[in-house]
Amino acid sequence: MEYTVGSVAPIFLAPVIAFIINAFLGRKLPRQGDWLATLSIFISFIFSAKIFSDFVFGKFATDYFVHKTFTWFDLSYGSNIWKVDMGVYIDNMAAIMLLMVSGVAFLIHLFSTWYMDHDEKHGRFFVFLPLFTSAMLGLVLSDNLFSLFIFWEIMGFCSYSLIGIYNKKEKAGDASLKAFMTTRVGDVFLLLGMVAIWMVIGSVSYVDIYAAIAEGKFAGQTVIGISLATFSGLCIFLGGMGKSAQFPLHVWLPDAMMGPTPGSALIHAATMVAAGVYLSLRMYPLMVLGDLTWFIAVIGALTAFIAATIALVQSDIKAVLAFSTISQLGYMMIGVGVGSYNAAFMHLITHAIFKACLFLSAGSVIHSIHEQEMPKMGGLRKYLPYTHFAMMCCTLAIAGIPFFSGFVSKDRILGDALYYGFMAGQNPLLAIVPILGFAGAGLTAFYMFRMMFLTFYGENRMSHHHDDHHHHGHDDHHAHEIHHEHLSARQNVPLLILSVFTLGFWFAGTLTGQSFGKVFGDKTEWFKILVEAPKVEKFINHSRENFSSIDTKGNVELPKAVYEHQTGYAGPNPDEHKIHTAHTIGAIASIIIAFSGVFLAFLMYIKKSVKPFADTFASYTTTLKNRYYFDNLYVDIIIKKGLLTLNRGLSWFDMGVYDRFAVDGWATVNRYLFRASKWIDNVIVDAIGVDGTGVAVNLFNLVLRIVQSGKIQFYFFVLITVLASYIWTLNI
Amino acid sequence: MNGILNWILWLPIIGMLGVILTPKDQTKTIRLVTLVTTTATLLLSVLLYLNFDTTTADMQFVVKVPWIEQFHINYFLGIDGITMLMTFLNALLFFICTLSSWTIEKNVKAYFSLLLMLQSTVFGVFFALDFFLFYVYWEVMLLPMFFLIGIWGGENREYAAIKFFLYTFFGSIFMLVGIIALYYASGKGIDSFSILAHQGGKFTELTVSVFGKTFSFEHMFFWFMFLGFAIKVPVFPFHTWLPHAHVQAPTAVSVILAGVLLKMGTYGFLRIAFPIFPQAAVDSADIIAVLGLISVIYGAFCAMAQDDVKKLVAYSSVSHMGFVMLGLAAMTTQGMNGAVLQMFNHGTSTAMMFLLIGILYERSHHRWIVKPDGSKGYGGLSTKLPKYTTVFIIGMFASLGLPGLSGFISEALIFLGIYQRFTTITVIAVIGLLIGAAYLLWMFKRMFFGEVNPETEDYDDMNAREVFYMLPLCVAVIVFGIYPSPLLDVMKVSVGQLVDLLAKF
Amino acid sequence: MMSLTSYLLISLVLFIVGLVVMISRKNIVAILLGIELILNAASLNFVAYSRYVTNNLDGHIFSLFIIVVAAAEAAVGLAIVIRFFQIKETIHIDEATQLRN
Amino acid sequence: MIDQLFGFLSYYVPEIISIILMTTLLVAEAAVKDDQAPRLKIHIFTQIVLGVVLMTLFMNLDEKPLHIFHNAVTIDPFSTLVKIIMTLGTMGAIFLSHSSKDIYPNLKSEFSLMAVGVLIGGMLLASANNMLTLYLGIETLSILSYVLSSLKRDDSTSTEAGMKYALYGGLSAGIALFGMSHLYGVFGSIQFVDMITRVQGLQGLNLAIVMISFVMFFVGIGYKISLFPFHMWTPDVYQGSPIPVTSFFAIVPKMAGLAALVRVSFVFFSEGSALSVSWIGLVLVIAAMTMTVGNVTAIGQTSVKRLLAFSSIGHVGMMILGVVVMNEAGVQAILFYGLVYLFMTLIAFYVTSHLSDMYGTDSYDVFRGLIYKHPVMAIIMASVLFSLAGMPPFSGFIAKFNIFSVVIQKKHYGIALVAAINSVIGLYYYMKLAKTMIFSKPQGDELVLGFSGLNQTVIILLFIPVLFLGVFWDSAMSLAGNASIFIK
Repeated sequence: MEYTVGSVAPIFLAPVIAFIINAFLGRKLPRQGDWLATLSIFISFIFSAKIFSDFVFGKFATDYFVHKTFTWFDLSYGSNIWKVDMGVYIDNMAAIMLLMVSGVAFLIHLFSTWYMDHDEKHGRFFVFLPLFTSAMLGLVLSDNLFSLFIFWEIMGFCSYSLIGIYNKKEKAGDASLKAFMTTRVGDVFLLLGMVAIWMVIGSVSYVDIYAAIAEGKFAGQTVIGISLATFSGLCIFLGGMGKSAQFPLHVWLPDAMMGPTPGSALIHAATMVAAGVYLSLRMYPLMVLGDLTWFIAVIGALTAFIAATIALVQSDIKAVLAFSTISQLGYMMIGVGVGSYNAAFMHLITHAIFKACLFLSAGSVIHSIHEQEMPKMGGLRKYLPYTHFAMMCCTLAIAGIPFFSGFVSKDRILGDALYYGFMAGQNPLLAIVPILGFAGAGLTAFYMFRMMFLTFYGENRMSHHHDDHHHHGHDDHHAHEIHHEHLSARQNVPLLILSVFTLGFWFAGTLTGQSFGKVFGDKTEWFKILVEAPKVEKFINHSRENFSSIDTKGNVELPKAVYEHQTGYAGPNPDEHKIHTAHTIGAIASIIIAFSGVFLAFLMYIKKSVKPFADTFASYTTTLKNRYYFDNLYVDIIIKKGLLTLNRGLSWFDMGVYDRFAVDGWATVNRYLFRASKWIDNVIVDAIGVDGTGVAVNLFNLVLRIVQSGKIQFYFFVLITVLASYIWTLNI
Repeated sequence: MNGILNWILWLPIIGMLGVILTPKDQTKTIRLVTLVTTTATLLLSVLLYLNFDTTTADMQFVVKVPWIEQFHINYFLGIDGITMLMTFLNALLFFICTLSSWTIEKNVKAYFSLLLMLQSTVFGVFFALDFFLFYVYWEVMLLPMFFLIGIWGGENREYAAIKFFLYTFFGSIFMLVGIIALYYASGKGIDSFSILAHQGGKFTELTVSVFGKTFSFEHMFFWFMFLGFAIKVPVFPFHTWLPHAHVQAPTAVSVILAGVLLKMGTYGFLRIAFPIFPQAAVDSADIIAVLGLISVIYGAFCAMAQDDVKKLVAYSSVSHMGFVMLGLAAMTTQGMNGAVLQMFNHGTSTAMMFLLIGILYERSHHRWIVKPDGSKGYGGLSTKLPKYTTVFIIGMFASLGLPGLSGFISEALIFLGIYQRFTTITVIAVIGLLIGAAYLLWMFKRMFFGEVNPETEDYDDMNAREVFYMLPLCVAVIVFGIYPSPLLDVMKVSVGQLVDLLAKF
Repeated sequence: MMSLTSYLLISLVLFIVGLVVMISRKNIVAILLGIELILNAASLNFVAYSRYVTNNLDGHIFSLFIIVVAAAEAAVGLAIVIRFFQIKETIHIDEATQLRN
Repeated sequence: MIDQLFGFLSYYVPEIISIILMTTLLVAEAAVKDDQAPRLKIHIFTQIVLGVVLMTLFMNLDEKPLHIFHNAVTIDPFSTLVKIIMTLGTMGAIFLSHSSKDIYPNLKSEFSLMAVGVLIGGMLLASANNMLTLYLGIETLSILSYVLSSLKRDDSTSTEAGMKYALYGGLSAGIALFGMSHLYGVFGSIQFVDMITRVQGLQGLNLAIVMISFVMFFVGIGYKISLFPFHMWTPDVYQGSPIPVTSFFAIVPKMAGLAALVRVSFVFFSEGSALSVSWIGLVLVIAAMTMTVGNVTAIGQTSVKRLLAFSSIGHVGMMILGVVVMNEAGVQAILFYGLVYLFMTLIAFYVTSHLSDMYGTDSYDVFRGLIYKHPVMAIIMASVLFSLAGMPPFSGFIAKFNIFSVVIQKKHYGIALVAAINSVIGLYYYMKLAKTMIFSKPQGDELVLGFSGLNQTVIILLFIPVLFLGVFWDSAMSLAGNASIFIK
């Protein structure tokens, strides 16, 4: 299988070109160039599909990868060689990722062309959207941490611009600033970890890092006391936490809905938040080596649970989705942590699809009725049938109902978590991972269906308050909206396409996702077979080749289609039986939990037989509504009280103290001397009228002026005494 | 090709004479003469770049004329990779500053003649390979700066001008002592004032006695030189002249000050302090690194507290130059290259920031993000001034080191370099990156987002002239961010030579 | 029989007396006299040395010159003192403190 | 014998011409007592004759060093160059006096008379080769200086200045004389040539006596060039006397005294002499103190005249660093410094005098916004101030550079540092003046009148060397270099 620049570069370059064209002459193009952006994404989708088919249908080889490099810049001089290589690294994971990203992004673009119509920011939106996508595609393609970091940051910039696109809103500014800075906290650590690896290993290419792990180059290396693997792994994971909104750094994501909804869809589903998980998966061997998996698992569990609880009480439909995203990302991290590598990755993909669909549906709802507050919706299913259908599929998926993708992926994660927490002989405290996981699953089912019921079911609560909150939400106007949306294919086609892929068997090959009840047999569990934690040994003395040379790595024999579970590096090869029981228990448990969650929601919001939380646990719900006061902690306390006070203090010290007293202190010293000596002698008054350079000079000056009193005989006296002292000092 | 340095060096002086000879009232002619001169200089420096041989670390385009027989002082010019970049930067910035000074109305004649004189002296500092010549240019450069700040500056300009002048003079007088001491230490050979002749650690075992105490010659005079250069950079304890000078100086002068003049300090380390006293440099690397680190963090913190945009950017240059010092202290290939690259990139990005602030100042006549009375100085500018906002975003993200823009590569290289030597310092220095993003974005948010401030209603967007002179900088920032090789290839050999030298000690 | 030492002693006494006068006396004319004393001490030295130590005429010539110069100096000095008196109506030295920083 | 004497006279032409000039002036001045018309003629005549003196001096410049009049007087390039500097200074001062209002019109030619007299004394001092000529030189210098400083008869300060000068000068001259007498006793001769030979073999009591009495002797010279702590008369006298007199004092007596100091210290403390070590230590301390006191006190001044006076003290402190090193390079540095300092001081005093004539005071305020009133004057003055502060590309920097280089060559790093700090302090107050001239707005918008034509040309002519010697100082250095060679 031969890859040339021509077959890979368009994936990344086509959107970039669209970005450049739109940025410079977007205003002159018809429809401000949105078709161009969409087209460019479609091109990269085509090329990604090519690669995907090569990898997936072509050869079921887990260890097949393509790695090609070129020199970006070169600091070599004389005998001293040091150059920075960029390159492309495509393996199964990358191929799947490419297809997902480009496909979802394409649909989102398509949807946006409808959504952003008649929006004042239409043009600008379609400047940043393709750049965003291209950055994500570049990130997936890139073969080393350095270029990954570059695209990573560019994505940060794009999210900054998309979130803050409605620049008239003060809150948009706050949100974009918050998003950039919070992720930046992770990013600097990522940079640090990357630098550490680079300087010890000599390269940050995945291939070389895997090789180094295999050769044990990390052994004995320490950074400020910590072992290198732990340090760099932790730093890199912190980067991932920032980008994919893990627990302490999750605050930015809910605010990210200040931007247009398709933008949020892109951020939440396909691109930005996926990057963190993708990075953690790529660096999985390093995490294992650095013994960080338990940490990742715990962080993931906390995120999953906390976000789910917050989502319970949100009234804004996008806020619910935002927190559900955080929660789902938490599940992915659990997956990474407990070593169910491919389940985590599968959840990344499935989540991307149904979350994109959810956001787009929410978008179509919002755009149709110009309302985000769920209490003011209700009974929309007869107005928005397609939207209702798509959103229902996705909700079933995310809630973990069997036959839907979410069940497949999440359930495997939970099963492994169960094994990891209880049976793998780990630290008993780690039992919280599955506990929180299952609890979160239940909550997910509950709040998602709460959202569904509030939005689409019950009686329509719109007409009552159309005057107070939003400008134009009247019924007639709204009816016209509905009418309008029936016609628009660009609104509904993406939703329907996406909702098709919320079915489980696309990914699992089996209906339930568990090994029983197969419909297509083992061989179609392509996902489980293709994606596995990289076996680092095979990278030892792998020689990189340039784009020009012929790729000889294409070993095309089919792998033995044995079903073996890959728990990565967690525990010395775990025995099948336990795992299987764990999975069975997990499956049953999660089904029960999911359905009970759905049932509870049904009781609360359809039957109205149980009072909603908001009434029963009022005191807790305030805490939840305020999102556990994290934003207040960060913004009000740490930044406003801590950082800004420190800065003000420092700058006051700099100009007010250091500069004033140490550098040109004579000015103030003069003033004091002046006050002190008014009453002494007008001589001294003269002396102080002066500004000298420095305190010493001043005092000296003072003395001189007393001496220079104009009394001639005093001069004589000085002369003679000095003369005497000379003679005396000559000590003959 | 050999005389080209002479041309670049003296063309501004010729232009200055031209300006002086034009009558006072024909301001348009004066501006044109200046513009023509700076353009010609820019073209010449491009020509220089095209003819530059990147394979050798030796001095190129050398000009050498005996000047003072008794002290073997020569008029000795030449450039290597490092100075090539600085030359280009200098020519570019002065060309841009001429355009940005188009609106100066007060004493146009004097202003432009001083500006041209300044350009010539800065070229002189970078070209001079003779210590005496170097010192003369180093000092003469103060005079036009003094007057430019003092006459065309803000309300507190005299204080700022005097402070700048005294501070620098204080440093350079110690440098003079060091220079003469070197001259006699190296013996009255031929060219014993030539900088190159001293390089290579020739003074490691000499000692000197001052007030009865004995010091190592190399260490003592390294610190003398250090004082001179560190004040120029400025490194932490000597930085307080910078905010005053920047806030008071007119736009073009701040651009030059931040863009080129600060680089003279770090250039001094690269060309003089390190190669001549390698032993002392290696011994005191950690002190330099710590000072650089303090400048990075301290500058960033102070910048975050500022309500005056220009002061904010001034402190940010303290922080960014701190990165350069870190890179120098690393004394590794990556660190040194990163430092030199950062010198160039900081030159372009900070120049952008100061120019933009100047453009805004011409409309608003104040620079407050938050006015002393607590009201917003600006707000909603992005709605009012789209072009301006775009350029501002480019400049801002370039200077906070966004990948794809020029600042990132140099900072990454510096981190790579410094990590090999001072791991802990690297770990702390990332705070600088973090805060560096914070204060800029916070400033941006306060100035550009939100409802349009009624005061800014009548501002008009950048006009053609302003766009025209911002364009080269934007291009430079983006192109060198994506493809830095044109810069790195020029300097890496010269830098590498220095790294090899330092590695020996 | 007078020896060199006694001459030197006398001249030293004269010298010191002159100094004391210049420092202590408040009358400007007296201070001028103090100068004369010092000069005379010096010229006495010269003569004594040339008589006892170096048998050449240099000392004598020198002392002659001293006398002449001292006269000139005294003349100028007195003239200035007179101007001072005409302006200030006093020759008390402490009146001369107009010049100071 | 006699013809040899006449042969010697041919070397002594400049002095003779000056003496003739002085006497003629005496007569002429007496002749034209009342009417003002001929004073211009007298003035021009004086300048012309001084020009002739200058020419003859230049002709002497490349003479071999030799002693004339029985070793009483030395004619060598060193003394000749010093004389040239002094003559130029005198010419400048006389020109200034003619235009200055600070000197009563009917005393202008008296001023020229006295100035020429002081010049003669200075010439005597510069080429004195025995203690007698040296003493005569000092006294000729001093006595006439007393008169000059009290030239404003009706002004109490001027008179007071003269009186103080007289008393202080008398005292220090007396002490110096007392010291000389003992030196004569020890060495048995007043000829320096004999002393050089005999100083080597000194020990015991003689050494002690010589040291003590040399210090006394040193007072006589030290007060003339106002070294610390014999400088205290300087500010008062400078403030009291008219500005032309001040400018004259700042140049001529200082150069003469420096010449004498150089010669004497070379006589007594040539390398390896028994005394040189302690002597160098002493002069180092004195130099450091002098420059520091001068500069630090100058900071405080509000009157520009006083400021220049104190700064001149500071510069002398710099110059005598050239004495410390006791070699030809040092002397060369001193000579170059003197040459440069001459021009700078003259210009500075010109501008000050003109402004104080116009506004009646010489405080900073009269310099306020000078750039708007008279650009040429302001620019030149500012350049001169920076040159005095030792900024390139002006010659002041080169002078400073030479001093630094000779000091550092001798590895006196400590004193070099002191000098460095001092030049920073110096820069501070010079810059304050420059700032006042250029940055601040003028109070009135009236232009500076009467400072055009001749005055401007003169100032520009004086400014040319200040600029030129800063860039192309090779020739001047070699000139000073030749002049620094003279017989021990």
